[in-house]
Amino acid sequence: MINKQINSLSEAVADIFDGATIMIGGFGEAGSPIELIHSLIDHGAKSLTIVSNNTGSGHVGLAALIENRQVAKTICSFPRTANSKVFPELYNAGKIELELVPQGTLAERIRAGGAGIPAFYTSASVNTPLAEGKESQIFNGQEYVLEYGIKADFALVKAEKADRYGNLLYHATARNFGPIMCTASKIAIVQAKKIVGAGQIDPETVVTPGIFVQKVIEIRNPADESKLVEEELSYPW
Amino acid sequence: MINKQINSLSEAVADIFDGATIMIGGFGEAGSPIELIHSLIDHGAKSLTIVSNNTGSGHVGLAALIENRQVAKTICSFPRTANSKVFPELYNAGKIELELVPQGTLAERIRAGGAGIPAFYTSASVNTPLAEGKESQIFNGQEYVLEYGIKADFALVKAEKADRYGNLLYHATARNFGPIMCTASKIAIVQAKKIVGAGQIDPETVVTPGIFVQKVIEIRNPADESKLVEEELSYPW
Amino acid sequence: MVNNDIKIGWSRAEMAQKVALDIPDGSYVNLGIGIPELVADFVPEGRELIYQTENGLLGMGPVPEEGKGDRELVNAGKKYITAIPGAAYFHHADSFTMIRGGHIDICVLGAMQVSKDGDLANWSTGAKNAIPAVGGAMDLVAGVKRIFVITQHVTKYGDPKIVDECTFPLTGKQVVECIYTNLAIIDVKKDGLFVREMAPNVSFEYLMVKTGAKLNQYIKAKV
Amino acid sequence: MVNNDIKIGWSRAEMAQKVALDIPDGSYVNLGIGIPELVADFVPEGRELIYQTENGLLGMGPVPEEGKGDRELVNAGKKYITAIPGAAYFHHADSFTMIRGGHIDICVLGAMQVSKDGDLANWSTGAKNAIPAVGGAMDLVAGVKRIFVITQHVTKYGDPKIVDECTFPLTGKQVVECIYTNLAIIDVKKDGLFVREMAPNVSFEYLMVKTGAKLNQYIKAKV
Repeated sequence: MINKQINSLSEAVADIFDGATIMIGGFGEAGSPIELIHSLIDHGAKSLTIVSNNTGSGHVGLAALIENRQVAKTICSFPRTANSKVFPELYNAGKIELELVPQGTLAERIRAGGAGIPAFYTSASVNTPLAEGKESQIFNGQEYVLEYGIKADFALVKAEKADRYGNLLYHATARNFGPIMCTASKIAIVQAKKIVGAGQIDPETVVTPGIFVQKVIEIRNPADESKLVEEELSYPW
Repeated sequence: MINKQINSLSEAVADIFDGATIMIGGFGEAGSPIELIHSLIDHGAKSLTIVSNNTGSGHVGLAALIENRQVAKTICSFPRTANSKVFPELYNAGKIELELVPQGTLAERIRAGGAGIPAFYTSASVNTPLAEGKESQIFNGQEYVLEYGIKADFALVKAEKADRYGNLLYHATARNFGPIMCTASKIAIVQAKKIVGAGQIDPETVVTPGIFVQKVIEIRNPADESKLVEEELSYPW
Repeated sequence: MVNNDIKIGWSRAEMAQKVALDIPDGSYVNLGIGIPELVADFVPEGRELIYQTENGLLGMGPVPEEGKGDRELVNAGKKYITAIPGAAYFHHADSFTMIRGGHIDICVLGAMQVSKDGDLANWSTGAKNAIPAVGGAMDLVAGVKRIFVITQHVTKYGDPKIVDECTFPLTGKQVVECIYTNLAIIDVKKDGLFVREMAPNVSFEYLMVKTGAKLNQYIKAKV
Repeated sequence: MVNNDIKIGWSRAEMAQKVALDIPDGSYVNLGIGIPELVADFVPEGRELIYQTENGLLGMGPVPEEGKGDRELVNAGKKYITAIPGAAYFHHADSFTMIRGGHIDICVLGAMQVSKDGDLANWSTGAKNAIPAVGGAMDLVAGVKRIFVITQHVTKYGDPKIVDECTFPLTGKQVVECIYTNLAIIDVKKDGLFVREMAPNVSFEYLMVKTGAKLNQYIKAKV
């Protein structure tokens, strides 16, 4: 029987190795798999490349992972948020690398990675500093830059519901990067608020088909990142 | 008020012009918008380029459109089916052009057209006759061919449910090319079995967001193509 | 010169209202972070617009009541929002299919600088120790059919934001169609910047002083 | 030589069963049209496999009862199917994300020819007035991790299908990992074709006669 459910957070991230590339879902806190990130902090893997839209807030979740010096490089579109101090400090000190990618290009690069597309052309960033050094080509009289698919060793993703096959449903705008990150990573590790029986997710409504997911863990009451930030908590606590 | 619902089949296809490129959904009869196709036959637009996975069966639907000599060129992956005689005859007589595209490449080219990606690389067809004359490039030691996005003037698509915004749900494997064709065409014309009130489709389950759809028409009891073929009916009847 | 004691120009709300008036019924609209967000408050009677937020929602509704926000239902600025009946959620690649694929009719963005050719700079001052952050701005200006800019006419230091050539790193080249400032509405045309409307008590001369690029008049302005 | 009166080789069902035995538990599998479809009937006890059909379903179930088919729930061969509890529907681009992206573990395909290097020809004889039709075969061989071929050992005219070089147009180059025929199971290795198993009453010499490429033995076959 196929059963992708695992029961401990430490087991969920156990295989993550030093130097791994990890995609982490979320747009700000919406969709950020905070329990999995904290488990990765406990686990301690180092020299990671993190692909995520932001760099976290306060001293919890993604920001805490960076603060714990486990991240060598981030690939993201917006490494600034209202309460983000960790990343800016390390970046200005030259202690963390940044590959800045326009948000839509980031999404498409991840989608391409998952879809076996090594490279594609886009008009985003043409004539800007972010296009410097990139191959470009004219199609129909318009210039486009060549962008490369991104693949990862692991993805950490937050979902609303999962079943033993790894089929996923999301909640509202927490969906964001989750579905494409599952496709682009060898091992997609998902924390779901509820794991339901096979057949309890209508096949017409599945957002991430199970083939893209390798591990699911039920986290019924995920922490509220904003609250933790307001309370000025730091992980590890 | 935004209301994309129209009430007559003739109005649905009224704007289709001679020489237009039209994407037609369906994988065999599953998802084939037979009433819209028949309306296009009544309408009579000529010299069309049709993008569709197949070329129809018997003498109804897509086969009838071809038989009626409205189609100059087809872009498809599998122009042969058990009961398809119309296309082979015209093709062998040199009276219809064929651009043969691997099915996944066809899907991705349509998706690219809709997503503003002018071109992308894929490994499908490398070292085969279908890669001849195509630009290719090596990524990570493997060869890929450059394929171009496809856009269309119109799409004819069959859905299960729609609302006035054009949000769509599909049924089972009738979904196939519908969602991507809606994205890649200027005017996506959809026949839905039921048009429901705005808000009656759960936003978490929408398959085609309304932005990709321009016209919807309710066709409660679409014809059963297989039955028409068995009965050896021809359109126009 | 204009007397500095009288009210000059439009408020942010008035600027947003001017933008709203120019958005046709039935448009699909993406609103940038900041002043652009205000545009949603001024939809003229009888029009229905659909707002897209690039983090995965088509059919963004009004801000929820205080205390009723859902941490996972936010806009691009990470503020609480709601979804209208008839909304749709989707993932980021599908969201930018809408944007990059030319399906969004209008995007209203803030600006640091706009050039006489419609070049837009709104993501980085290029300062050495600023953290570069681009978000979806480059994708939006490259993909959306019409780009409107809403911005104060000058910086908080009084420097013009409408300039001959942007000195800040570009977001996109020749992308802006119209600039809505607190002082004027300016169309970006092939043959230059044309002032379509001036705010109360703003003269064309005053406007020229506050602008770093040549301005043209459609018709002779009343001085 | 073998006596022609006794049964030689495997039936189609036996061939399919041999393939099924080589598919690991938990695999995601795409089955081509024709003989490959039979593989689903022989899943060994205790294994759970998930079948993908490229026209938009993961979790394809058994053929429905006669008369209970749904015209819009079909497989790649356009035959009626069912969906298992835990299935998912998706559109064609997402389907080929699974295929092209390397997410399908095994694809079982029919063949017109397979070469000693694992080149596969299964879409066109290259004949002048044949209608070319490729379907998803090229995408499958380019994207799926492991390609198994299931085919009669020779054509209906008695010509070998396993050959030095394919004479028909290729579907893909160096893509086949293993060939299951009515006479033998043959692994495609870097250093040639290796016979892993022979059907009842098939000798290595007989097999060589029926094959258009050099065959190797892992160990000396019993004659």
